[in-house]
Amino acid sequence: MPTTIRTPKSSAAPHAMPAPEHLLEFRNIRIVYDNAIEAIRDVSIAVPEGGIVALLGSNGAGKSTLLKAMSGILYTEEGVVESGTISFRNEEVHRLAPDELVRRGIVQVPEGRRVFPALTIDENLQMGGYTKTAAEARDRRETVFALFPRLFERRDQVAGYMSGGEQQMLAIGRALMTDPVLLALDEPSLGLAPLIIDRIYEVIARLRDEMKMTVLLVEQNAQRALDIADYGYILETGRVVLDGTAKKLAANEDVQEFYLGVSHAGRKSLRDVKHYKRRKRWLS
Amino acid sequence: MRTGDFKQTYGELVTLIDSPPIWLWSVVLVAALIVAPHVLNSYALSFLMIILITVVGALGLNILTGYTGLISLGHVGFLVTGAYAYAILVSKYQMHPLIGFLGAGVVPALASLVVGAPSLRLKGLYLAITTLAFSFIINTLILEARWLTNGARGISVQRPEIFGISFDGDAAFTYLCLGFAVLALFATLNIRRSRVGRAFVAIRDNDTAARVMGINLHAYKLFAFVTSAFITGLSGALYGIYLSFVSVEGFPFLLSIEALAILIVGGLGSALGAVLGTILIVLLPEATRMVFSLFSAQMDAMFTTGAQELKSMLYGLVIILFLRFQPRGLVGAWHDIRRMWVNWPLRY
Amino acid sequence: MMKYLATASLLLASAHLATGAALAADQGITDTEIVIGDVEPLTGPPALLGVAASIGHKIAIAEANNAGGINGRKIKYVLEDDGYVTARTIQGVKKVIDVDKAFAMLGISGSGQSIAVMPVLEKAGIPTVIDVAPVKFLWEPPRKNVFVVGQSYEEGIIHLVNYLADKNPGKKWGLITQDDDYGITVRDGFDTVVKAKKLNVVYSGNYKKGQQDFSSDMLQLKESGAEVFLAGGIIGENIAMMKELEKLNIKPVVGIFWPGRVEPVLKLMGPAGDGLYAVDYVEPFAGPAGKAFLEKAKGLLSEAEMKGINRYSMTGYAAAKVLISAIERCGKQPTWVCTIAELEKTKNVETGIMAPINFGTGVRFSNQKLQIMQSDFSTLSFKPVN
Amino acid sequence: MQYFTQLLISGLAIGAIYGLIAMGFAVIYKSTGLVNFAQGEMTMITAYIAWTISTTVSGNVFIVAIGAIIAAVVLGLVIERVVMRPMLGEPVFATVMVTIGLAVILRSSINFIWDAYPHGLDVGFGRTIVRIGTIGVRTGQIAVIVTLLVLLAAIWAFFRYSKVGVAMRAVAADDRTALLMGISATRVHALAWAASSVIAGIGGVFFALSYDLSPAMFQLGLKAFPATILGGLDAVLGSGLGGLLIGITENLAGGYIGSGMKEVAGFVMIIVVLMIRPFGIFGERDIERV
Repeated sequence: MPTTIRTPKSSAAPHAMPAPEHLLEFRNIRIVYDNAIEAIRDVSIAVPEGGIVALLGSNGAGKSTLLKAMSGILYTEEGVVESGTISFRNEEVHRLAPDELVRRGIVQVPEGRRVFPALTIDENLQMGGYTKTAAEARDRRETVFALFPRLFERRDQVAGYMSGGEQQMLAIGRALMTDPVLLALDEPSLGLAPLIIDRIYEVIARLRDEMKMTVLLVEQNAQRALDIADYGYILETGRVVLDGTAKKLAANEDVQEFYLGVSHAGRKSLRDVKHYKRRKRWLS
Repeated sequence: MRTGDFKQTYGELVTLIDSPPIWLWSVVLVAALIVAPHVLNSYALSFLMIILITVVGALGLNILTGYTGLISLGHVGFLVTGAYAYAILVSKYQMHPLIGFLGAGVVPALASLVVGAPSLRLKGLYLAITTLAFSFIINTLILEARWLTNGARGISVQRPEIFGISFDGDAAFTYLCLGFAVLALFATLNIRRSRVGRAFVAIRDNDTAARVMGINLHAYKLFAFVTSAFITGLSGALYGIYLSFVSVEGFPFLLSIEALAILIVGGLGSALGAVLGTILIVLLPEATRMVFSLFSAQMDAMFTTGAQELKSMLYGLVIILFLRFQPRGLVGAWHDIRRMWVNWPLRY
Repeated sequence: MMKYLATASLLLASAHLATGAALAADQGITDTEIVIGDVEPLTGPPALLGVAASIGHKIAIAEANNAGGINGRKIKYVLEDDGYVTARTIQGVKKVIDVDKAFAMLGISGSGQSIAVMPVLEKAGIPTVIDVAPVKFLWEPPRKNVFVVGQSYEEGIIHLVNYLADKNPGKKWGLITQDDDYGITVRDGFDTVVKAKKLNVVYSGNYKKGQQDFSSDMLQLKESGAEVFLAGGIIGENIAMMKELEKLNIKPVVGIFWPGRVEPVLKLMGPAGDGLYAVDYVEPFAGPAGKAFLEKAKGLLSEAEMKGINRYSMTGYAAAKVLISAIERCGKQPTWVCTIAELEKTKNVETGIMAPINFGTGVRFSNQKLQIMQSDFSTLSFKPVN
Repeated sequence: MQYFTQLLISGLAIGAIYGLIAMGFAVIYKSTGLVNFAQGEMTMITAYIAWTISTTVSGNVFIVAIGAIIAAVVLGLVIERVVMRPMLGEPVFATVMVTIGLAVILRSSINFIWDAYPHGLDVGFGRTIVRIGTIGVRTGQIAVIVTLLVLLAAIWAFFRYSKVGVAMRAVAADDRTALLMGISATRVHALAWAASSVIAGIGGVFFALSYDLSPAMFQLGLKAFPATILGGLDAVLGSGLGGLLIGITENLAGGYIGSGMKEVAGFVMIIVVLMIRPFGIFGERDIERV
């Protein structure tokens, strides 16, 4: 028997007012691209302070769209928050400019790392500290170099020639330069070797534990994410279909089947499963 | 209930005209164009002629820039070569006008092989600058080759007579332009829906991927240049006949820019866009003139000698505002209207 | 063949219709008004000549209107801008004829533009007096309804070169021209005299329209050792050349041509522009005739318009004068046929700013008398020399 | 040799003007990814404003220079704010087209505000001829070459060492990621437009000093754009050098081949160079993602 987890977030009716301890909250968000394509439909997600929240789902589920909305760069792709709100420390922030969001402590490490390839590592970090004063930036740089000694060794090299793992470290380090309260990571494990992924996840854990940072983690690699996260949401075609503590999600049969790659006996065919899932969604 | 276009076969997808209403409207439009020369005065008719001639050129550029994504800043070079080819063959060597038109297509097409060659290596604006350079070099060659082109003196061109039909009158000449415009439209529409046209678009959208898919980039890029130059050259010949006088002066560099403006204002990569863009850009000065004449008396009193420049400024302003509110061009506007119509009252 | 006949007869019929209409009452004329149309470059750099010419037309028209109009009819002046683009000139002329129903036309843009509108004008049959760009093509062969006031570039340059050649015998010559029809005409005129007088030409340059830097050209001129130099530029080009010569420290005898003979040029050339020879068929503004012209204009124009006056205002004024007097001579009911006939009979029409103007049977070109003038930097003006 | 030197110096002088305007193109391209087709027109406007200041306020060279720079900054900022910023996020083609519309307006404003007559900019400096042997150079020509070199060095240092300069490079490389780092793209764009307007404006003022002001001056843009391409669209310093190269080529071609070849020589050289380096002499080859 699969455990049925109720997902009030995906119901049409707005649910109860948020608990104040939530650092970031998406409330009944609907996002439309190009005036024509609905990418996110009525999604509500809460990120409590000091924890790691994982956003899981397959390609095209809308995870990155949510992050872009949070960072205020949706407009660069003709996307618009049609309804709903995003609040940060109980303040509406979804109409703020990206640099204002960074100043408030929200920063995102983009998918595919996106280091500035022609800039040196030092210059890349300098860009991360763009909103900071020179003295603040110097302090932050020390912290980052302490976290990633490798970056210090290669600080005068051009970022484009580094390996994928090093680039990911640089991307995270660059984001840390902004002195964030909330760090959002978009697919940090994408295209990296397992050993490197271990190293990255170690750092993420240290950020939470030692620096008390809140982390919003977007992953396709559900196994990794649920290992480290406190809470998780599963997105499918622009809606939240499941949410719960990381432990509960990891134990969920559907999640195991579709996201963790654990096979279960008794399932007849893919169609059965789909049908089942769809029914569950309507009922919940 | 109608639920948008639903195509079941590939054939349906590539048919030129897929619905009876479009057939009907096309017929109405053609009929209107046939009647027009007999109803309009020669001033209004001159706009119709210019529109038809420009449509041919815009469609030519559309193949290169719209379909294949190769930006040309020197299309006036093909226009002027076409005009000179026609003028030299027909006015200087007394050849048959049809041979003249053939030459007006073939000569620029040959020239385009030379210009197209850099396109095999260059991209974007780097290619655009070589086409620009080409148009300047062509002008110099024409001016230098006095024995052939009369140099800066230019060549007078008569309206042609083909198979006993004289195209001397404005109405008759309009029909000739109409004929060429319709031919050019069908030609480009057919190219677009052919294998070649799909290859062009693939090159535009991602040439590396296109190459991986097995599209011979060199051959198709050159082919795009050749067809584009051929059609543009025909437009040049018609333009030369319209001007009755072919000279380098009559084909200023700004025509290249205007041609790009037509495509962008119309909607890049669409034959319909090229047509709509032409109509807008050709009529815009006239429209601004009309707006201007409403206030003309006061303005003349206010600014006297500088007043005329206001008209040009208005023209520039309209282009800016248009792109601000309709960046995808007239075709984009057209699709929005259609979508609103089909989906109403829903938004999507 | 049948179709051809049909078209031909249609054309004939319409021609008949047109002439028939002309006999009754021509367009552009009411009991109180008579419309005169004009197409000029009024925007962009060529506005320098287009605006000036239209101002000349305005002066003559205002003068006539102040005197009660043409036999009681006030002249309405319709002016269109072509931006110096040939296609727009054609459209402008069509608009003035078809929409504004002009009775007659003046001016008409540059040489290339006027040549291109000839078929339109001829077909319409509207009486036209051209003044801006007198080129041979406009009167050879003579067209029934098109008259040209002025002098050809070719004759002008011949006159200038002859003068300079007589004054500077045995010297070495240099010439630079623009690579357009204007430049070629200048070159042709020059070559005529070179052949006749066996001049020793040591430098012959040719620049692209729009060129702004003449350092290499003038350096070549210097190297060639030319002592008499014909600067075939228009305005900015001549200024750049003079400044370059100053830099290179040479001072040949310099001749310029009337399109560039506008007074502000002298100021820009600085002392280097002193003593230039120029040829023209209108009076210099510094002379008594020129001063009288400015005096007359002052009463009829706004301040801004006064600033736009240059030699093209004089040619424009003269052409308008000729046209107005021809219409006037037609009496109470002027027609195109009569106006054209009267234009042909133009004899010794005085404008005060150029020699009396004459046309004749089959003569559509007024062939104005030329004069040589020399620039004077201290007064920034051109003065006649004889 | 003297003949050659004289050609070379004249070529450098006009080339420096092309180079300054070309750098204007490159600055905007580098930070916004746009080609500003109104560059020549903006240059012209700045030169006309400088002339107006010299005739109405004071002919003092410093007052004119400062006034012109302020005017150029304001012009650049106003254009960015009023015309370009609303186009943010729209297709590049449409945005570039907007600059063409802008060019039409600016070009017309010359005859509207001023007139079609040529004017000379007289600031009591630049006209004097210095003679070295038989070679004559105007002080203005020396000044423009020096200015170009100084600006090249200053811009190099700016992009290399200043935070804002590095940010401009970052925005050019990946504007979305730059946004995520809190770099305000709009501010960087505004800065780029102002800087481009000033750099090109300096070129325009020097042109007015050495030659004259006329409504045809916008054509300088048409000469400088190829210089930008030659140097590399995204290479600001390369564009400056590209301008010098075109100026020299034109003059040598005009001096040795024939005057008719002058204007064409530059274009021929561009084609040849692009055949060898398809992204300009100093431009960066973009790495294609497959």
